[in-house]
Amino acid sequence: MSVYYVQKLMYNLNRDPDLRERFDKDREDVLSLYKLTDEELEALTKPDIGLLYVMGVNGQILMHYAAIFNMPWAEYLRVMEEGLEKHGPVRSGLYVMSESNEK
Amino acid sequence: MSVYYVQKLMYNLNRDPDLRERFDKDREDVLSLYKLTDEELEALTKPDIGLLYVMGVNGQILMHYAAIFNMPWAEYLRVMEEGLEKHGPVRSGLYVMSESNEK
Amino acid sequence: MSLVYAGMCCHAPGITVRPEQADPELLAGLHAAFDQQRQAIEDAGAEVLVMVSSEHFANFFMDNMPTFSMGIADEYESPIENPDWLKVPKVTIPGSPDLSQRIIGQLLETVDISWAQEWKFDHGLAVPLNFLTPEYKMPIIPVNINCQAPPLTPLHRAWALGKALRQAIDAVPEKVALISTGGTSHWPCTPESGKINLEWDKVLVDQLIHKRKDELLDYKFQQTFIDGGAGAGEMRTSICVAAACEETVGEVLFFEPIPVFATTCVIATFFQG
Amino acid sequence: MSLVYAGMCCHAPGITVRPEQADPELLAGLHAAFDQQRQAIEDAGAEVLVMVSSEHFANFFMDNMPTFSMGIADEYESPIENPDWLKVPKVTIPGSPDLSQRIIGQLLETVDISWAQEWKFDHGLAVPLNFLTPEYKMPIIPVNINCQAPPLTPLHRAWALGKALRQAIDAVPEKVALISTGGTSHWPCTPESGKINLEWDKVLVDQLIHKRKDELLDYKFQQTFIDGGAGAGEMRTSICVAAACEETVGEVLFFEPIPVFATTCVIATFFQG
Ligand SMILES: [Fe+3]
Ligand SMILES: [Fe+3]
Repeated sequence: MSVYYVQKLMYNLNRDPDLRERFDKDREDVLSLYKLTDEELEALTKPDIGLLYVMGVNGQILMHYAAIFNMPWAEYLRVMEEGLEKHGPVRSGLYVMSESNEK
Repeated sequence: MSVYYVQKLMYNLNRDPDLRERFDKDREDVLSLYKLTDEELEALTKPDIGLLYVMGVNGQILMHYAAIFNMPWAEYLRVMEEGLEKHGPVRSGLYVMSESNEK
Repeated sequence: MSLVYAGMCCHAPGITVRPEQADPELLAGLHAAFDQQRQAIEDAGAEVLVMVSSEHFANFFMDNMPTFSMGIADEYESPIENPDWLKVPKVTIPGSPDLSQRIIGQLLETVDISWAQEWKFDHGLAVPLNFLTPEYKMPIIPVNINCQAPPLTPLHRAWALGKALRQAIDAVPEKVALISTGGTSHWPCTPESGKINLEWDKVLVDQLIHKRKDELLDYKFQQTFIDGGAGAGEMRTSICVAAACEETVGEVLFFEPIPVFATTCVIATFFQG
Repeated sequence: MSLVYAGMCCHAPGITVRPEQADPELLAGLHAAFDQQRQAIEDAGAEVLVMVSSEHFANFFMDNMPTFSMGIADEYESPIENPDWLKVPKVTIPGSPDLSQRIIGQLLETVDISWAQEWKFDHGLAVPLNFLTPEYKMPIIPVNINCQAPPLTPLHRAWALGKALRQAIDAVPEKVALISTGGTSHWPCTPESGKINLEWDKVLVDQLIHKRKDELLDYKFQQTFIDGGAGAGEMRTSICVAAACEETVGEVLFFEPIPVFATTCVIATFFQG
């Protein structure tokens, strides 16, 4: 299922302090543990929060990933808007129904 | 709940090849990750399969732990009997209801 | 009869993260209402608090997503979020495993609830408990309804859980309080974050207070999402608790949109034993 | 009508682990019956196989124990056990995520099933699939009922799941086969391992074949444990599939105690579309 392992990674990072520490030390090493497409891997590595939003990552999970990179809240909201402009409407998940997606 | 983390450890060892490898290299290190009583820790370290059975570990989980130590099936069945003789009837879980427990 | 209090409350993380940014008068009112609810729970003699929440992918994920779940642990860690960010203390909260087991045994007759020996409370529980049980001594039993990951729990099954909870709670000798958290309109963690649909919230809370079952169970998934945002899915928690005390008309203790908390903040009594 | 075949089969790991220790005639009979069931599924034109099993703490644990669960993954790894020990090949088995989603959407109307995007098949699925879909090309949808960790799923709810499955399956265009695995008497991984209660097994299978609902739902937890061992809890899977085709009388294809497999091995047809 689309972006399943992207979200699984974020879920695990949020729950597992050891994994989080390992991620902080060597991001690529942790990312290699998950089945990811090239686009997913790139978006996670950068990180491109806007693209991850467009891919369909749930905000309740994505927010925590943004927080790992100390992204301020206002910036988090801004890059989602940018993601929509640059990459087009949300592709999967809940937010394909949202109004901002139809703009 | 009784023996919850004992069973959690066994469940994780069965599912997670990385943890299993780490366990094979340094058993104490892995055991230190779980909330265990002294008796649980000792039974797991030895391992005392009979005592673990008496404590209430489910056989469907315990069997896999015994297999890690290459315990033959006949031996596995024998040490459970021994555990009952030495440590008394099963203390918690499903098997408190079993007939052999009432002997 | 051992249900002694039932109600709903809000759980927006902003309530503890950035209270200083809210209108001081509104904030004082919200705090006073939380305190009123805390007092009501204590005055009712509640020995255990069953909290029906919608957790936000803190414990449950799509690898094993429960439609309903109840905690059976001796104790629970709280919060899973960074306590310095959420500005609530890192605590270990007592559970009530024996009571959980007895309630689950009863619930399973009609609802197919999952059960969990581990549970890290997220802001959905940690924020309200910060006000309702500030000493963290009251045993808590967490209940979860899938309000986040589609297919969401159908509304009529949330209602069925509420009915089953009431029957189970009334069959135990303990005095039990039952609180739902969340469910007014909000668009959390999305570009629309901060939007509030006040009229929609008014109608929903009125239906909840008056336990208008037919209206509550008539909300449609997509329209609710459009009108109330992804956060409105959390209405399931309050529909569940409303069902548990359908026979009584409740009372709104607080109802105010607080934009910096990105939602309408609501505290309401559904049942007073 | 899109249910095209329903039945039950055994899943004891001994069947693949130590076949050479069994009476050759009994083994040949068991293999022939498995093959007969495989042929019946194929002849019925089944496009998907829904397998109702009781997994053995391979995927689900007391940290989040589902009463019911259904897989929604694209594909599944099998087996979780060491394939050299279980003597079945390590394979990736196709799922049917879109069909899973449609079935779950329907099931949720009456049963509160959990759903899972990941699932590693244990011997409960891997052993029967080795015979029923030896090429591993047929898409599988795994279903689990909690038969292992008390409080177990109540029998009448296993029945309710069966009814809901039938309704959901009959509402989709795909041709679907439905198989339960396990449930005769056995005492797995305990000092009593190897015990078989043949008379008890006979009665149970007869009740299942004739879909005697009242008798099937009258088994008591403790007495079942005493008469049939911890493994008898798995009767829930066959009660579920029997409920899905209550209207038809089934047929026993194989019924023999095989002591070295530590259980009575059963293959039966419940429904032939
Ligand atoms: Fe929420
Ligand atoms: Fe089994």
